[in-house]
Amino acid sequence: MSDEIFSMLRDSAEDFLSAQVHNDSQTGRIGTPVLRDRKLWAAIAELGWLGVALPESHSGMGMSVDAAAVLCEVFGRKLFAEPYIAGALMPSAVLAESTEPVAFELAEGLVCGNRYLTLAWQEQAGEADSATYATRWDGATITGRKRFVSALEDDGIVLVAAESNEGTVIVALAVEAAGVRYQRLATAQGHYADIQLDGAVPMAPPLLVGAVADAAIMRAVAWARVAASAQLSGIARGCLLATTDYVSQRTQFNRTLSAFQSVSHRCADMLVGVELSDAVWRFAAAEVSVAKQPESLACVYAAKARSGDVALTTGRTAVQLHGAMGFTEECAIGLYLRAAMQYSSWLGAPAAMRRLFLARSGQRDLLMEACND
Amino acid sequence: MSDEIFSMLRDSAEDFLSAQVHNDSQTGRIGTPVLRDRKLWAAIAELGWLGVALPESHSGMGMSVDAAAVLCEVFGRKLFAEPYIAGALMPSAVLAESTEPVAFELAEGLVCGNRYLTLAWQEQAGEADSATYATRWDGATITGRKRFVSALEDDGIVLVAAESNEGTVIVALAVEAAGVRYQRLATAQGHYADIQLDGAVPMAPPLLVGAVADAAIMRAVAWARVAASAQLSGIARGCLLATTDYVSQRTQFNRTLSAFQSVSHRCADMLVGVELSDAVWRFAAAEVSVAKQPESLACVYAAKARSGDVALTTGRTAVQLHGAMGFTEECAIGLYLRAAMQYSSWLGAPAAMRRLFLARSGQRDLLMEACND
Amino acid sequence: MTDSNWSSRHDDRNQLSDEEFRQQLRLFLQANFPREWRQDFHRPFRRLRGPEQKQWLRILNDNGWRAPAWPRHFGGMGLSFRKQLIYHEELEHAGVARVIDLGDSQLGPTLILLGNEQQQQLYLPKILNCEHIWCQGYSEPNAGSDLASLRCSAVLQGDDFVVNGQKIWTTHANDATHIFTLVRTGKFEKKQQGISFLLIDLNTPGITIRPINNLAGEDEFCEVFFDDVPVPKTNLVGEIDQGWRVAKSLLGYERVWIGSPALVSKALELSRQLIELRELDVDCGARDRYAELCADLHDYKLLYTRICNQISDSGREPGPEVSMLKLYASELLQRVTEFNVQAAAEWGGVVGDTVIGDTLTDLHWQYMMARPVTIFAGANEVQRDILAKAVLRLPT
Amino acid sequence: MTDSNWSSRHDDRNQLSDEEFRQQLRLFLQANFPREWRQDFHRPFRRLRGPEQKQWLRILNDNGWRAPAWPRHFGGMGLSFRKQLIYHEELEHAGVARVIDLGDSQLGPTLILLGNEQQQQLYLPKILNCEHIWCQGYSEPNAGSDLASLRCSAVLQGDDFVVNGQKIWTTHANDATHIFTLVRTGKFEKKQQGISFLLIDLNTPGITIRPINNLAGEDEFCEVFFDDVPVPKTNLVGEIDQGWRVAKSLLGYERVWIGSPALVSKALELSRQLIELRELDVDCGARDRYAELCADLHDYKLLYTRICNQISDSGREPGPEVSMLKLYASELLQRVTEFNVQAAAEWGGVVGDTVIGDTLTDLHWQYMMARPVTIFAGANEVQRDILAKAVLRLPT
Repeated sequence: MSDEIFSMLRDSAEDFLSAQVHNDSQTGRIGTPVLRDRKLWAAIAELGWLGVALPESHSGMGMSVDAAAVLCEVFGRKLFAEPYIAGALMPSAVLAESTEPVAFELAEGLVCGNRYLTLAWQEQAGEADSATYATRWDGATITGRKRFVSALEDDGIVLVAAESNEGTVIVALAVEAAGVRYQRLATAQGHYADIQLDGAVPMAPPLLVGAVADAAIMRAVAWARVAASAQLSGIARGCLLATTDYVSQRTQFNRTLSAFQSVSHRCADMLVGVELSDAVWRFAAAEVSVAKQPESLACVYAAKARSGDVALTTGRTAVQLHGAMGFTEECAIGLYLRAAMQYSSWLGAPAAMRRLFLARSGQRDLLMEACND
Repeated sequence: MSDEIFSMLRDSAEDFLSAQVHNDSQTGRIGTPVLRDRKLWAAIAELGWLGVALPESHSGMGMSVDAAAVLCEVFGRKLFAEPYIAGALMPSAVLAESTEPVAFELAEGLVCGNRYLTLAWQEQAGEADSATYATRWDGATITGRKRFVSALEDDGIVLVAAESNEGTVIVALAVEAAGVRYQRLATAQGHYADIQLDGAVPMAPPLLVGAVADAAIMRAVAWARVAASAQLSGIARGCLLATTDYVSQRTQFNRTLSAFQSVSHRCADMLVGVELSDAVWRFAAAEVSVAKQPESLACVYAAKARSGDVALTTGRTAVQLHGAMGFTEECAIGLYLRAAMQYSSWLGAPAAMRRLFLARSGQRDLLMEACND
Repeated sequence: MTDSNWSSRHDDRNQLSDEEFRQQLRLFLQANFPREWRQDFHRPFRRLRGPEQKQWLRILNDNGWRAPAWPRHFGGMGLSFRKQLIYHEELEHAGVARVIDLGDSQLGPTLILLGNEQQQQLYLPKILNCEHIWCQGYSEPNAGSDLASLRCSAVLQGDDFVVNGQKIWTTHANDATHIFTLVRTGKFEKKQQGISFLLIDLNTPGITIRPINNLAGEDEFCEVFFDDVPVPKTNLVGEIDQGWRVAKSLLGYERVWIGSPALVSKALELSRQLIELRELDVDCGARDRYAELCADLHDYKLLYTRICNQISDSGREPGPEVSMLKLYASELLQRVTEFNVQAAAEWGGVVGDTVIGDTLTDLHWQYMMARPVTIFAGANEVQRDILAKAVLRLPT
Repeated sequence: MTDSNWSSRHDDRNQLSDEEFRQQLRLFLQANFPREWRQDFHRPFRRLRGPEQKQWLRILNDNGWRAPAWPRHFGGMGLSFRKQLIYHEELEHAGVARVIDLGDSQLGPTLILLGNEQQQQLYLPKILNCEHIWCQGYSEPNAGSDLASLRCSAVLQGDDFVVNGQKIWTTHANDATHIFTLVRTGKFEKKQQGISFLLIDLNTPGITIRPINNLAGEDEFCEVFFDDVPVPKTNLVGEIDQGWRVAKSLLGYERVWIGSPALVSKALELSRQLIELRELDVDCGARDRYAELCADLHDYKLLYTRICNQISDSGREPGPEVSMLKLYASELLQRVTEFNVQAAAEWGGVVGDTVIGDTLTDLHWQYMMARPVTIFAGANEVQRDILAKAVLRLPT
């Protein structure tokens, strides 16, 4: 993907979001699960963003996850709250692999913004990488429990991964179908749904069956991790910018706050963190967009770990440097921290990601092989 | 033990060491194992310090490890390099339990400063707490390997722990005896000896046999940990004092170094570390001196972990705050860091100590039991 | 002060041995503190407010357990500092929810030390019986850590001061009946001078209170606006223009109480619960991180106890070394709450209540409630400056 | 500059593709770099000195692999910045011991940029053939991070400058034949002015060199004393009193090279070896700490590459953002060496050589050698100031 197209995407996202996003709408929502803002969702459908990662055969723009990640970085900076990754990118990774009629139909609906999709694969906390499911598909109905599902709308469609006699299947299920119950927990910008399926009947035969279904889910998770890394990196950068603005203006003890090394040096450390985070997600996005098995790439896990850590650290430091003001709900700075909590925990917290990073990197890559020859 | 006696001990140690210790003698020794300075060793024997922890029945002063720890704290601050813990305190813990004639004879020699003792129990790195030994006592001779033995003199005596048919035994062995070979590795202020025993014949029948031998070794290790914690705490405090002196005098960019928060705030953090370290070793010393099974006390491991961490951190920060000067061998500040490396690694590094702390604390102690009632 | 109203209604518990005292209080709390107000995994740092706070303080008052630090002839318990420590330990131990009772902890001691007899007789009994609830008006939008820059003014006109200006971060002003303030009454070269300590009835016309929601979703902080508010000049405590010293005398004690290890204990109790719920006992990496926090608390408790004992033994006011307590306890609390969020994996992203296993918790709440502790009562940056200057004596 | 002496003796390797270039260099190093000088677990940051350094630099020179950044018509390789990166990567990859070759890396580029033709003809060839070995005389006892405070003076008397004063932290002065210095030639309001860049032959009478042992046991730093040392005025580089700009122009590149991830890679290789030797693979706690360091290096390499590529693509000199590189790489290096000492348990207390399993190592050496990287080339405190001021544009 050329840098020029990325620049255009970024610029248009910045323009659009600067006009659209108002932080006020995110304050005072503590404990309240948030759904899509359908006007905003329609607007970004209009801009073509929802189909970025779908092939043209599936009504998409035929770009890849790296383009989506460019958007997500801007989303992070601007605190854009729509569930783009869970509600567009992850379903895209699944639909793109299916040639069932319903897949084309859903893809079109996804791109147009009139079908609200999400992917439900995870069943236990900390197990986003588990490829085995207690949820069962018996050939006609589906039964089990899915957790930490984002972007679930009451009139939406959930793509559910389940075990069957032919291995993993992915089926498309209307949320309104009989046998579907759910509860939502609030996150900073959305929710985690806990879904109980009890003999629910899907819209059509499975979209994917067997190894191809497993591969699609692993790809969806890897894509989502890279995009979430970009978003976290954007969150951290937006947070740093807001903080440097603040400490450049606020005065205490007759000096600008930034004149104190206890402030300026922490800003410098935040900068280093943000730049590290930025370097690693961009690299991972480029690698993942051309990889057959993106889940095997160590850089994906490194990106998720780094960006999660950096966004949290930056958010906390920023709250501290804003003083008492930083602790108020009216000050946007806390929204960055809260968003960081959401995206750093979803899809794997930093320590867990570093373990997978180490496992995937085979360690040797990191070391120099000079001593062998 | 009364605070007054401790004050007297501390004052006399400060007076004596201020006159005796010259840091110059510790520079330029890299890679050279150091033995006792026999003049200094005789001098502290004269002061009665070597027998502090021995009962009066064994020619000692009948005090306990808390008195020894008070001395060790001063040793740390003053960079006193004699192997007091390994060469006096640990052998005391063993000899005190033995009523064999040789034990009284050795205790007297230890106290007078004309017998150079040490304890050899550990066989593997990181296993100072292992109570099983590959070294064998067959009733007449001893065979095996001991590692990380400090305070070993060529004409000294080593108390060796070994397995026998009656369980653990401790025998006294002349270093000059046939079948004893050893190599020394340099540490900051002394050495680690690696001892090979091949059918060596001890001076007398075992000092201790069975459970009482195991208990004596565990007590010796616990005592040594507390004393080493005190010494590390002293090292850290001495290092902090030298650093605050330096940064109060040195000028850069037309300001005293301490006027920069990047300097002063780190000094504040060092202070907090030193005071934590001080609080925990003093508590542990008091507890251990009255405990039957000091190795069961969580505070012993907490003290060793904290003091090791703090001494290392303080040493590193101090080197940094001394600038280029801090990196020279002529500047005493590096000696604190090096001493911290020795005493933090000997008897268990901080991370390992924290694991034992957690295991010993049974966790519940740390939590409040309010929810149970 | 020999008026019979002021005589003590209860036994002098300061005469008890430490152990007896501890036992009596423990039994009292078991019998009297409502179970539903206990701190728990859902609200490990629970605070009582409004009517609940009043109800509980009155129970304490009726049973002679109120105002531990006040002398007995003012209606307090007259406890030694060591017994005050035990008092706080036992409240923590029993999981008693905290109260922000500034009448007891701040205004009372100030009036006892520096108020006149009239002020003492007027205000102290009403603090004890909760007729008056006090809040503190110190900080202003441009006078936070740099408190001496405050500008809210009081100008004497006849028998009244007329107060104009704004206070901010006034905790629970929306529950209070009165506010004690620092106001500017004069301009001097040293900005710490010209500040006075003034008592204000919140019912006076011209006062507006606006609550501010915080990141944890609570409206505990308020802005208080003063628009030509008349305050009788008899409400001045201490000398005019000397209010800085009045306020400063209490700062050391405030840092000692903020330095209490109680909140950390509560947060770490939640850590342990999360480790069990998520079966992380077998995860040596998580255990190492937990062990570090446990060791930090263990060691800190020893330091805290030692410094408190030194204050107690010396009979002097807390010195600058108590900044260590505020500093370390607040940062450790944050580290523990961060561990909890990480240990909870995806649940760490939930904003609000969640049930893990069968345990109701709110990880976002504990995380956010731990944020301001490094800011309030002197930001930690200021505490480090104090340690460098006043303890280590580093030149600036 | 068309003199045939200056013509290139070797092929223009800048014309090769990156991959061909890499392969050629790799083969050359395999064939020519003496195995016994490789960096290893004993000396992961090994440096060559004295005769060994000369021998190796001459091998490079004879084969056209010397002075990668110099233009070809000055006898260098004329490599693009990108190929210079590959050059350094391959040396690191092959475990080639580092050399402190300030003639190549610092004086050469300075003379090429700002020296006159006579200076270029006199000095550059002798740098290449190692007839001259240069050291750098910038720091003084009271001018470290605050370099512009330097006081070593040069006063023009007839055709000579007469130099008096002291330099310190002059690396390998005891191996060198010449020193390039910053000296004070004038007093101005701005202390950066009045500094000149002067070349001095160390054989001149009046010069005393005293090596200083460092914490790792090496005598690489020296003090250099100047007592009425005459220096021909033709040895002045650039304008008089304008030496600060001469020196400054190279600082950015210095920070890029100091920021190289190579040392961290070497230290982390030792970590891995220690983990294997001590069988810590199964210790999840140790593995978590190791994983963090590995991820730090992984991510840092990406940042380093990106910033280097930006410099390369833009063709501009490195900006203040390279302070990030120096800062992060140096602190990461320290963290890795600290991990190694901890992972070695009791062996971490050994000062000097030790054999663990069958591996010869020296944990104290690697730990101590990692200390000064946060101090030299601008202490990290100064780097943070630079980032705050020049990158984040924070007002002071």
